[in-house]
Amino acid sequence: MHIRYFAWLRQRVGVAEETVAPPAEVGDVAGLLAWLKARGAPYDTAFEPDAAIRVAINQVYARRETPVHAGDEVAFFPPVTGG
Amino acid sequence: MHIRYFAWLRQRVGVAEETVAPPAEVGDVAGLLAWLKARGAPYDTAFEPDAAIRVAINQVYARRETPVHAGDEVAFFPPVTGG
Amino acid sequence: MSVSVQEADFDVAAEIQAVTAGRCDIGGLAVFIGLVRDLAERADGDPPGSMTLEHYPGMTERQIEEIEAEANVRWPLLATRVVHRVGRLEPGDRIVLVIAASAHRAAAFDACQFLIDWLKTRAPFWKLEQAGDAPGRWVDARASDEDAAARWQGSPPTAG
Amino acid sequence: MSVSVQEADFDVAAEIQAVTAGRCDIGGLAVFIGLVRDLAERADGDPPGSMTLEHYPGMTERQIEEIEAEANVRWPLLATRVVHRVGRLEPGDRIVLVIAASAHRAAAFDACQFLIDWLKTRAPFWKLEQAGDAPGRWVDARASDEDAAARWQGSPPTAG
Repeated sequence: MHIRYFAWLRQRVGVAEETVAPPAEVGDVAGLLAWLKARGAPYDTAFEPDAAIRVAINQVYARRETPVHAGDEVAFFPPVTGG
Repeated sequence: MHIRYFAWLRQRVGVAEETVAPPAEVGDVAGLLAWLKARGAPYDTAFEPDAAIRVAINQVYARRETPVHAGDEVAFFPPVTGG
Repeated sequence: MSVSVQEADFDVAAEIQAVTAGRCDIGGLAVFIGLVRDLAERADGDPPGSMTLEHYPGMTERQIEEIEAEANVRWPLLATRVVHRVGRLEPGDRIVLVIAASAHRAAAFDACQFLIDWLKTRAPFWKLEQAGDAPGRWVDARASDEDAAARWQGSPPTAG
Repeated sequence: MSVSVQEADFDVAAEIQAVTAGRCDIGGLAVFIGLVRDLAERADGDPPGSMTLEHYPGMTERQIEEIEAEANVRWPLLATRVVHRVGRLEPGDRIVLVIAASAHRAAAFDACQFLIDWLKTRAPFWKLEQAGDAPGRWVDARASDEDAAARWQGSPPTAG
């Protein structure tokens, strides 16, 4: 599973992308977030406030309950500010 | 008093502008229109339908009851269709 | 605020440049360009129609200036620009350009739409459509234009 | 329908020309240009601020294409075009161009405003403001942008 971070979330995490292999019981976005936070610093505090974290799976907006799979590209980022 | 006509009203009247000297009792736009029509063809039928005839006095929109004076430029024209 | 009524075509890029040059306070620029459409009622085989725009020199500029002044009262605008062509135009030609600039996009959009809506019902222009050698047909005023102009709250009733 | 995300500036006249060339069915073209404003909170004497636009390559284009497709479902459009810049921009620079063309102006205006409103809340761009050597400040999403996007009836709730 490939994870991407953008804007201030990228700065907090310290990398723009990484490949991870969460255990099989990580089945959705909420589970993936919990698993990432459990890895400790900087992940444990990077995703605050939770309501500000958007997620996309394979470049399509997703929700906390959207399933995630091994080959997915999962992106986390703050609310968008283009235009 | 200088009168100007535009668009199909100009075509009906047959001139783009003319100078007229209505009698003193012609005091407003309605009176001027009645006096013009009383001159006979082509004026008698040119201003139909009355509701379609707009008027401006000295290049400012006016109404049937707006006063007219000897030195005025009075313009008659159909509803505008620019843009 | 600036108005031009002219036979010549306008240069959209140059007009935008004139509005924005040397300033950093404009966040949004709304631009409207009106174009001559091919005659809707033309039958197959009819020659393409041209259009001739007549206007009332002097009153036209004055009316558009008043419309621009009204827009500047209603919205916090940083610049407005109106260019309207007259004379003979062919299908695909540009007729009118409206630019409204503001710090934020909502005011720019609203003012731009207000300017063209009011121009269409108040500025003394008249369109004559002609196809080939046929006598011209004066375009009728459209109720939809009156409706568009009337939806701007506080607009006075149509003159005349 | 056409989208470009690029570092280079765009040529407004060329973009308009590409939309209108060779056709006579467009009656109204609504254009929006977004520009970099000078930092609002900058104190006198502070250096002018620059802005860096980050985006999510691939998803950005895909989101904008979906927004364009939605606009084409909602309005009878003849063409739409979106160009959005990324990378470092200075005050006064152009950020975004939106063009919507239709037979009549109301659809062109509505679609153009819809495109920029939805782009602002759905396309994955992020603005970093920087003044001189100070650490950058990520621009906050604005509630007014959410409100602008939400007023388009039938818009789905904000993703995420």
